[in-house]
Amino acid sequence: MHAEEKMTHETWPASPEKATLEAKNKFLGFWFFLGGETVLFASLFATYLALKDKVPTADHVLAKDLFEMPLVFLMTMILLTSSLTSVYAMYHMKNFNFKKMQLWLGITVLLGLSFLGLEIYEFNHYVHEFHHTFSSSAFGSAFYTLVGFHGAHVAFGLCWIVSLMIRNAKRGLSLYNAPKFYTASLYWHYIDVVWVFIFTVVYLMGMVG
Amino acid sequence: MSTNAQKKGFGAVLWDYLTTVDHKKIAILYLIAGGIFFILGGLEAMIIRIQLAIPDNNFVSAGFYNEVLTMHGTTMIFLAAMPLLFAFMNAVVPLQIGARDVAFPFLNSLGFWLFFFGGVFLNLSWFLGGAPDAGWTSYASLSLASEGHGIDFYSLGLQISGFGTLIAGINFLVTIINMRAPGMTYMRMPLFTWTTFVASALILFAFPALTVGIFFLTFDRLFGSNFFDPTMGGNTVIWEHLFWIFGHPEVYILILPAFGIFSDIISTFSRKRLFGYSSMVFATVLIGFLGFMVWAHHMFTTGLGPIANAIFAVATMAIAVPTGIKIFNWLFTMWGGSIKFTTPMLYAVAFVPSFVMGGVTGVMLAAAPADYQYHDSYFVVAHFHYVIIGGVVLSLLAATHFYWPKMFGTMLNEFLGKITFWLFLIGFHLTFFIQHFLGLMGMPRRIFTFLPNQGLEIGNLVSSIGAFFMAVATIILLINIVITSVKNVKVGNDPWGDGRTLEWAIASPPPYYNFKQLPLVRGLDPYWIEKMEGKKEMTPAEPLGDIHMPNGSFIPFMISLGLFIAAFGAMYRLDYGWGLPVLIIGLVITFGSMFVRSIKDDHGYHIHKEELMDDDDNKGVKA
Amino acid sequence: MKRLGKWGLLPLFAAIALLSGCGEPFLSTLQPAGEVAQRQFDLMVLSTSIMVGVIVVVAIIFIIVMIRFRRKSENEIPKQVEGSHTLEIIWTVIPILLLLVLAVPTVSATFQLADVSPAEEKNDEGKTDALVVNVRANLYWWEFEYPNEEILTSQDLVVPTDEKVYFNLIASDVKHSFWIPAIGGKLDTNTDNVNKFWLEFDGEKADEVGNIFYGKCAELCGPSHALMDFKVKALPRAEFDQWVASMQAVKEPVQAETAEAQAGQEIFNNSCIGCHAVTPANTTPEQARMGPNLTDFGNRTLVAGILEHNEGNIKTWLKDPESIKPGNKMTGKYNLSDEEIDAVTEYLMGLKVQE
Amino acid sequence: MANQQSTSGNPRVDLEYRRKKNVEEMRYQVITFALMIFLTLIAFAAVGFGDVSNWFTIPFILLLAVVQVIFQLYYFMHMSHKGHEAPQLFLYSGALVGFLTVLAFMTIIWW
Repeated sequence: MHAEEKMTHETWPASPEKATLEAKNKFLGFWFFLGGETVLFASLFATYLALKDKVPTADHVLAKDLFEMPLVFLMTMILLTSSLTSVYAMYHMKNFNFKKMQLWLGITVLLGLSFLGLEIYEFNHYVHEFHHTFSSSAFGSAFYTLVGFHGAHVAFGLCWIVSLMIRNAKRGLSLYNAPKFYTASLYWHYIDVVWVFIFTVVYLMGMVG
Repeated sequence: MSTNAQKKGFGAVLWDYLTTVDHKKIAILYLIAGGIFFILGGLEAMIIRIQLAIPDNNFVSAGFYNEVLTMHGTTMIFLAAMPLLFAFMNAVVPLQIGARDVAFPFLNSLGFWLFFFGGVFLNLSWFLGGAPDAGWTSYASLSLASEGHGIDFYSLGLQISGFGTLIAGINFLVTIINMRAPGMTYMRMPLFTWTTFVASALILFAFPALTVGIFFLTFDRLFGSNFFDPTMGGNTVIWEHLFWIFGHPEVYILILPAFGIFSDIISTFSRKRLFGYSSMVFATVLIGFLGFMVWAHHMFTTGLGPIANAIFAVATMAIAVPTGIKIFNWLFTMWGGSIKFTTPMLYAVAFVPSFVMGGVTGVMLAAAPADYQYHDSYFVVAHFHYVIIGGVVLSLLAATHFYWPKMFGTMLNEFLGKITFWLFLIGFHLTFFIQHFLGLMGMPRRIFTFLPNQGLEIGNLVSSIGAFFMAVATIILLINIVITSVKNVKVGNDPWGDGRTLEWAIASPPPYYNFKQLPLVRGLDPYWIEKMEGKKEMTPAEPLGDIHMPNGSFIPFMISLGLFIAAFGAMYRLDYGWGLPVLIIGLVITFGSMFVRSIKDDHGYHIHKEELMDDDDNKGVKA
Repeated sequence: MKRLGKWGLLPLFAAIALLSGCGEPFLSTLQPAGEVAQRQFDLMVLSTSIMVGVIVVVAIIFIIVMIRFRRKSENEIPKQVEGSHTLEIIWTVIPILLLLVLAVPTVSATFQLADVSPAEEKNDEGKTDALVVNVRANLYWWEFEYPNEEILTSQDLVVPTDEKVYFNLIASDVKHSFWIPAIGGKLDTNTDNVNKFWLEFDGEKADEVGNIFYGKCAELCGPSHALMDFKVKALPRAEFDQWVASMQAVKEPVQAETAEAQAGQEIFNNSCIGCHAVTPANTTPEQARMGPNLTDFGNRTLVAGILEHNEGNIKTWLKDPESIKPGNKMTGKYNLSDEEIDAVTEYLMGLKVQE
Repeated sequence: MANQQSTSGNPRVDLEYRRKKNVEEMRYQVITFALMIFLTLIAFAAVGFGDVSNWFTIPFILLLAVVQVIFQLYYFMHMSHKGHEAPQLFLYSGALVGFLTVLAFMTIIWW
């Protein structure tokens, strides 16, 4: 089975993301990359936990004064839903239904964008309302770095998915691009995995003090 | 593209190497770049030993000395030892498992160029206001206090080359899992492949911690964050932890492939299969695993408290067990064997007792209360040089001689090789053995001078004399390389005559597509098995067919160049107006190149069956 | 085979050198002069002897292999042995046992050397019965504060012998490490927090070295890291008490006696007093203690921690500190003529709390 | 990659079978999603409305997060499928290293 082959419903394999050797390599390599990302985020979480509420002066804002539940809840719901929509996209990919895949990916991107928008609003809010900035304390540095790294991952994921969608819009599915879509969706899920820990460890644990 | 080496102009060769994705050519790039950095690091070492030859010396100034010692450590670890190991991994591992190439040829090239540009960036510090001067560990309070841009060169340079290393690690992991030839099960893989596998896994999990630590350092120095500033709530011990969570596995990233190289050499020149192969594999994996549990033994004197110190002391001692297993397995591989003392074998033989010395001092260091005395003294300097030179560098020299014919098709001169060996070995022990005692006699490490009448004169002088032996040995090796390359006497598949593993079943150097037909592997040491049955080459596992090859690409070079430019922008952003635009331009080059890569389809090309058969006719006679 | 002989003998040399002790008694960890160093030395000897045992075993097998199994003919093909479970179990189990032997004293010593509880127990006056010294490490000089005695001094640590002295360590600029090799292992002086440990100074051993031990900074801290030495005066308890009493007696800066010294004092008060105090009270806040306290300067053992204590060296130091300790914080802070330096030197040499 | 093709020989039947399998998987994924939302709601509720002590709340919400992530990994990221042995090994190794890091930072950086 070659990557360039023109596929039909009948010839489309059960696991198009692993049908060629290149695809298998990409699939495995990407999972390993996620293993490394786990350590990366763990280090950021560890630093955040070590520096949480470590501020130079008593008048500096602390985690429990900062976070608001409705906003975080909304962001969480949006990101969780986007995880489901990208699962839908992969479902249609496996069924060789390119149009529907594109549609669900599009919805995923919209959800991702709104998440990012809320995050930018949130940061802006902290900076202007609470004077809680990247430079105002070690707590600030650790918070913005951890959440910002996640935000950067979201942004990168969005660029990735969008460029895949545009590039392949006219070409349909092939064994050459199926693994690309698949790894992009893995990445998107992984971003959600990290967010689950962020909303738990940073926001919820921050609110209980 | 033709398979036959044709006379090409310099420009064409250069372009070929700038765009190559062939693991064998990338290996040569790693060898050259790593070799140059090794010589640089060696020169820095010589400056250190000249300065310390006599008390109160003023060969170099105190500030410059700190730059030299920092760059010596950083260069040797990140820019010499690791890339040189990558050179041999690239050259040998795909052949050992019978693969066409690595899993990600494009990323392989990207990994090299990232390392290269990171290394160049770091070394440009010498000309742009001074090198980093806070030691290769760059502990946060000192590295934040350090003036000028030295530390920024360190953090940005290592960040760039660190990405390269991470990519290389993932690449080897996937290659070894997915690309093995038919019959090459995990428990038939040569030890060098196994150790490459485990070391790559360590890279995957260790480097992210360094990445994060370096980000913090960069942010603190250049972007106003406060991770390590205690007055703002920060904490310098976070750096120490992150650095050593990376740094300790890093030691195993270096030493495990060295173990692999020596395992293969010892078994080859003893004409015996490796004694206790399965326990060797098990020990390798165990060392890799334990390597993540012990980092705080570098921090016994930081003040973590007795509970942490006791736990990490005992965990550290545990590593001695699998290492001991390895030592005895090597000895018993030679036991009952038929040992031929070629140059690589001399290194392997010398490695065993040298490394035992480094290993036992390692156990001594693990005893936390005694470590309060050893820590940051010359005892530690002696210990890790015994491990890194007695282990890693000896393995690199051995591999250079052992794999030279496979990489270049010519044999290094054995006589000169043996001279190099003896000078290097004597010089090594002369330099470092006495340093154990210097440390115990109260000499701290990283001091630019020492005062007379403290009992430290003789030891330091002896040590400096030893260093000259090693320098001369390196020069002779270079002469050997030049002579060999000029003579250019070609050799066959198995120039040592004792080859056991798959790489010796293929021409030296191998054709660019490696094995024409994937070989069928019927056991451990597959080539040896075939030879014992009187065959000259491997039985193919597939009929002759078209071979799919990746296209060369200039994009890896551009991606790395972009980061290199961006790093200058990031560093000078606060000093000059042009900093920010340069930072942006650099990032645009990088991400633009990545974008081009992702939207341009690259299906590679096929070498057709007929072409391969022609090739046979041309080259068949020679092998 | 000469090479093999050399390797075989290496561990032997190591053992002999270790046991006979080497280095200078005021500096070497191999000549322990206190309980802590002694315990650490014992642990070294224990681990070394176990390890020499290992080395001997390896060396014997190694030598036999090198002699017996050289290739005699190009045609010989040795038997392809897979391994031996018995052997492999042996060389797994024996090291584990050896390590256990080492691990037990290691863990016990780790906890005992970290026991600083007597320095935490406050008596009625809010002080401790045990002698406590707060060490503050600065770029290339050391400050020693005695919180119970309410005095402080610099560069020369004064301690009583034959009793436990408790140390609280911190650094004020970058990380350093506090190490008196002959007395005990080091502990880092972090910038973030106070580290605590204890040391004990052996009276007899102190006597042998004229009551002076050498201390060092063991953590790279900048250009003059190599020169960040200090001295330890280990005195019998009575003499130590006298020294404390005479330090406490200095309430006001001592007035200089000779004319030149008086001139020096005036210059000192104009140019130097901003950083250097000449009274020993520990009441000034840490941030204001920017240079070493000079109350007992005349009794210092060395100038700047490294030079012999005489007028010539003091003058050289005052004239151009950069040439002696590169990167130090005193360079360029004042501008004195040669005559003024002579006068200040005269004044400084007279600063003694005891004769 | 012949092993990816099924063995029945009739592509139409295969296709039907696979479609059915995919639908079935999709159903699991929707259930997973519902559970994830549910767990999230509990976590937020525990913090928002619960007057329980932190000693309970914090481990509880952490546990919910872990459960949720396992759902995400096994159903959304297909780790329950065959051929994920290496990804599992490496992801868990990464998680172990990460866990040790977090543990260390919470215990031996206390000042």
